[in-house]
Amino acid sequence: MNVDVNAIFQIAGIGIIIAMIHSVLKQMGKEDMAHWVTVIGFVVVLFMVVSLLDDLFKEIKTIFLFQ
Amino acid sequence: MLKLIGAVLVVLAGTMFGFAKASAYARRPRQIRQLIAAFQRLETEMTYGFTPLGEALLHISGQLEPQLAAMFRRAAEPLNAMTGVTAAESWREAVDACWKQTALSSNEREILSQLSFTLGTSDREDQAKHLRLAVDMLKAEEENARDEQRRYEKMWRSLGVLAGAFVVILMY
Amino acid sequence: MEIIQIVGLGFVVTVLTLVLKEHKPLFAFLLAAITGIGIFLFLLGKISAVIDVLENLAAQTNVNTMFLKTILKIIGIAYIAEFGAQIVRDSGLESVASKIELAGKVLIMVMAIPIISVIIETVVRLLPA
Amino acid sequence: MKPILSFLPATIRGMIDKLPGHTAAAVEELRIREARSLEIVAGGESRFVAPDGTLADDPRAGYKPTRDDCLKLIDLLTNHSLYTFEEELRRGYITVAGGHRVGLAGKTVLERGEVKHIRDVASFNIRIARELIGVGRPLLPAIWDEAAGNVHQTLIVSPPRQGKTTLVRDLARLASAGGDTGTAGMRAGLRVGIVDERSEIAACVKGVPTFDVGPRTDVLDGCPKAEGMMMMIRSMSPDVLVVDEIGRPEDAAALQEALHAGVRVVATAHGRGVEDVRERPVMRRLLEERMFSRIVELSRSRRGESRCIVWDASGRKMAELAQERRREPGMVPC
Repeated sequence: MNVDVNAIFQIAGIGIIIAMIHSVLKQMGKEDMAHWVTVIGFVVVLFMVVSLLDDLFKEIKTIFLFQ
Repeated sequence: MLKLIGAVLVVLAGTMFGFAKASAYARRPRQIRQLIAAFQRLETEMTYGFTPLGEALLHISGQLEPQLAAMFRRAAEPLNAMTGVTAAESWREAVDACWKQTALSSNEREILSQLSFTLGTSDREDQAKHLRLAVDMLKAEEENARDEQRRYEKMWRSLGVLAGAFVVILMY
Repeated sequence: MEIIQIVGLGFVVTVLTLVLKEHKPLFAFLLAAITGIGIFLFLLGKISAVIDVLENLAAQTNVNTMFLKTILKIIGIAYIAEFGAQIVRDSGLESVASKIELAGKVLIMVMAIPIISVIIETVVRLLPA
Repeated sequence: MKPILSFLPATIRGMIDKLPGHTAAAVEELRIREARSLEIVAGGESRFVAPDGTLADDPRAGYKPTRDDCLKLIDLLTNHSLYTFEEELRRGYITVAGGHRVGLAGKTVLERGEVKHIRDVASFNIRIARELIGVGRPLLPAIWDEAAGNVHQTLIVSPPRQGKTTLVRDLARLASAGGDTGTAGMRAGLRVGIVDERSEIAACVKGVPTFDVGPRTDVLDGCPKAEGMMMMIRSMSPDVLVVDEIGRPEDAAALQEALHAGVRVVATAHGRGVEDVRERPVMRRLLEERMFSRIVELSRSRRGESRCIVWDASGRKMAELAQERRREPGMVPC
């Protein structure tokens, strides 16, 4: 339970910070930079989600399908 | 606990980086302002004081920020020591050497090296004309720099904190 | 009282998602997804206990393990399909969600074929020829 | 030679550095002309300097200074501050530290019909100043006025490059120092005022003479002669005034003033001889009014020995001195 909560808050934090950086950069007229920051943050979060999803599916497989 | 200290350090580092970047934006207009004042004084020294270039540069360096003063001193030294270096060479060399320490951008550097070609090699009127031209160009740059300062100073400050927080979250 | 934890987590995530949705809908989606994954993982731990009990019962009553396996597989497929469909539905892709559900149903059918055939055979044998 | 090396651009300096020692010591003039051979005048003879530092008589063999050389040279000569030499550029020469005079020629820029300055300087004539201590000693008795306890009003006449300035400098030193100079009736030194319009006599750097001009000498550096003489008389009460190259009408008025104030003047003028000087209107008037009680004619023979003939105001020959020119390296401290 603990690990998951951590991951959730981590993703929320990253999301919020990325959003702030994005808005700051956008305000200063550096749209391209803002975009890159978003993309990087998204990739990081996606990586976390995917690895967690992988965990989930493996668990399901072992429990329901006896492998 | 150790993790917490590390996190605080990372955030602090990010914040300081941001503030350093922001202060560079604040320094640039100030240094351009000083350069303008310096050139205006140089013009006075040339047209009214008939001060030789080396001495004039040395005088002026006394009233500038350390980085700019170093540049002026460095340009003045070979001239006063009579090493056989021309004023243009000495000035360019000094600009090249000390430019990194100042907050000036390549535009100002271009103006400074343009000035080097005429520095000390013509009569008073011509010198004054070139110095005034340089001052005018620097004024335009100053306006530019102030605009950038307004825009980017705050940005870098918040960006530094945010980047620090980002790294902490990633590692936590 | 794990339910309280889960409900609390749900509330917190909802608030965070609402905050994020305004600026970065993408991150809001990922946040919801990871929350779902987390809760599901937690539940799996509980379910495995139930399944253990079922297995024991099956072993005691000498039921063919093939049936039990099939049934568990079907349950698994149902859960996964449900989970995926809900996450997709959350982000507003109703059509994809229904396709996932459809796929789940069809796959359950396919899984169930051996059992159905056994039942039909049994029924046919029971009927007077 | 040494002191002017620092004024030369690196290319030319390298060649001059390679000159044989005795030539280098005897160099009087260095003439640098853009795109024409580098000329050197040593011991009265003109030679060309080849790129490898050897001397040649053939003009084609000499090193030809480039435009860049000339620009660097003018930058170095003016201490990187051409704007401080505007007055000098108007007159066509500058005097650099050490009293060396550099004549300039090139494209002049006019303003309302007057020369404003020289723009593209293409010819340089660097005259090396020499300090010959004691060169005036044989001459001093001939111009000494025992009755007044002072020198006579003296005019030294000679063509250029015969050592007028060197001589007048030493005379100033001797008069100022006093003591045992071998001159009858000379007691303590005199107060000497030098009006050094071209900074050649005393070669002042920031107002302080770099040549030895004696302990009781005041120097007014860079000041126009006529005005300077008046200033000196009014402010410094000198016994002797030393000026270089007089000849303008206002100089005459100043000389008159000096005479009335009881100040003796030692002056120099360009000219082949006394007769030559008499041709010039201003000088003729001065001579006719007997402003000068001693006239010294300086000349140099081909062999390099110099001759002094001293006349009095009425044209009587008072003395004739000849001496081997003291140009051995040890005597050339500059």
